[in-house]
Amino acid sequence: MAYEVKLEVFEGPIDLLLHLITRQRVDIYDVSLARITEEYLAAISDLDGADLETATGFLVVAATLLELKSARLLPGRGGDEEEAHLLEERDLLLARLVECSTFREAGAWLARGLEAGSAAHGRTAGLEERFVDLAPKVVLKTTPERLAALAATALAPRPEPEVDVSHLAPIRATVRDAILEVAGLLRGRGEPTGFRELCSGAPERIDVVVRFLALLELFKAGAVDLVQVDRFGDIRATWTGDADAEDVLAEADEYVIDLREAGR
Amino acid sequence: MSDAPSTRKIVEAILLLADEPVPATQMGEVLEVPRAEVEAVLRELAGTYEREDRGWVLRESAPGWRLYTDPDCAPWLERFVTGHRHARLTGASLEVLAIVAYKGPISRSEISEIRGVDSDGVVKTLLQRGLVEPSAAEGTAHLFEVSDEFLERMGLRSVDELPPLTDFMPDSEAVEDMEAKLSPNA
Amino acid sequence: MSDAPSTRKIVEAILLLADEPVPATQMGEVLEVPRAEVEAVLRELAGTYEREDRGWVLRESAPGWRLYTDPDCAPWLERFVTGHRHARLTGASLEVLAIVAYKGPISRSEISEIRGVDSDGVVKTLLQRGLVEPSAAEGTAHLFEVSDEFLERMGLRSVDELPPLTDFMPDSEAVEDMEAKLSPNA
Repeated sequence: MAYEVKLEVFEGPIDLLLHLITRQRVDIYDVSLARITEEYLAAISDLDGADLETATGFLVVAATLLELKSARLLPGRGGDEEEAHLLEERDLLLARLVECSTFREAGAWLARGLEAGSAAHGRTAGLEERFVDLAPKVVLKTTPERLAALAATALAPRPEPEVDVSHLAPIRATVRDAILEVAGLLRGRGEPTGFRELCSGAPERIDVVVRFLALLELFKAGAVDLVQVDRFGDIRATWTGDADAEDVLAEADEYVIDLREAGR
Repeated sequence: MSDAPSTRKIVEAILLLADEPVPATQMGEVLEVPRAEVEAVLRELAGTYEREDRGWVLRESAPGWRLYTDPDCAPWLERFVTGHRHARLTGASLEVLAIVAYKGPISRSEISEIRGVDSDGVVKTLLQRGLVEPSAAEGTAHLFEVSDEFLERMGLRSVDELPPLTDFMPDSEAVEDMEAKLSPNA
Repeated sequence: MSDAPSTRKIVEAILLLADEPVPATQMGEVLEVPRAEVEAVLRELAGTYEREDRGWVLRESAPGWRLYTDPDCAPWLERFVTGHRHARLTGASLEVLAIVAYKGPISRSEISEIRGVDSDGVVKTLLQRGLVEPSAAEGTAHLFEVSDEFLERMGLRSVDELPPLTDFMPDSEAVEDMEAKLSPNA
């Protein structure tokens, strides 16, 4: 699967999110969650080949979107405490977006100042001949080792970005695994099974999300029927046997997201 | 030789000779005149040049006083500017520069945290451009602050002269909009 | 911008910026004004500076016109020059010096490329300070290497005595560590 996310205009996830949100290009809930997830996973498996910084940026923004979207898709789960936690997270994210936006504006202001400053050229002619010999020798407070270190740093490739893995560490769920897992659970039963039950062993919200996605994939492929009695009621899934999990996986492999389009 | 040259005259000569901003204190030492007197002369000169519409301006920034060509003349000077073209900074660099200007002294990791992305490469670029430098204070070499060169180019005496950060905050409408889009109950 | 600056103003700006005498013809070209007119302005300016007892004089020599500090101020300027507090290399200068030491003979543009920023000004400073010089070998005058004076002051007989760079390269361990952490199976 081609990893084709190019985020040249964006500097990291906060920046991307800010861009997506402020330019109104994308309602974040309209971004295909499945695609983001697939891309997310593809990116992880392909990280050593990709520009690490770009990849990380994408991963974190994908994680953020997933979390927010999952919260909306799964109303009521986890009760008040969960809700409060989510609001808190949302507020933190909002605060970061505001901060990021503020510094970006300040940066633009600095750019204008520097631009204006560069229209005024400082006098640089320097010493006239008759004073040159009077100038004291420049202090050369350095050692061969210090020079070596400076040269090594200057000649080395740009520093490798360090990756903030805090978002990634607990996430080991993949849609592919979830498809197999959910299919396995449903195939054995003749009767409808509630989504909550399907998620009973899911430790993290992300696990719930990928299972939900897996269910949607299975539904799309005709492998399951879904019934939701009332709006916030439990979704009940029944295995139809019209398709098997492998076919669904083959379909799922074709996902490609191009965020360039989203950011344009 | 006639009379000794005036303080004003010597100050002008020093300004012509200098190839970087000169602190008023340093001129005071050379002239054996109190710093306040030198500063009065410098301010007077700055006013004179402006009033007389000379081809140069005298400006004070953090490191000191220096003569600059009048910005109005910039279009005619391109041929005489040697080497020193300042390449434009990217959006990322400007953002980090703003963070360092307002939050400095600040560490690399704090910068990265604010931006949500690793910023070491950008910091390195700003160091090389001489706009940012390791903090001069004792034991704070891992912290960064804006350089005198930055302040000089911005025409600032210190970062305290920067406009308050709140001037750049998105207005409440924009924040509400962001909030609405992030809300799980939207 | 209001009105275009006067010829006089632009001429002054050119004089401030130039680091060597500028021919009146050249100023005429820039200003799109006949040489005779520029010369009239220059003579007028020279007279004004003298009459107003400024810290500088405007002189014409064979190659052209240039501002010089007024000789009356020389004793103070000598003090200013000898007491120069900033006789310390900047971080940028040290970095260029290190690059030239290890990669010399090297051209200006190669240095700028390595650093990712225009470095002509820094090279010029190092040349003036006698720490870097044009390569002595035939046909390589556009290349720079460190001077004997630099080597002597560093206590080295030749650049071959500098410590090997490989000892100072950032290790790749950090990168591997990072990749391990990112692995979904970690």
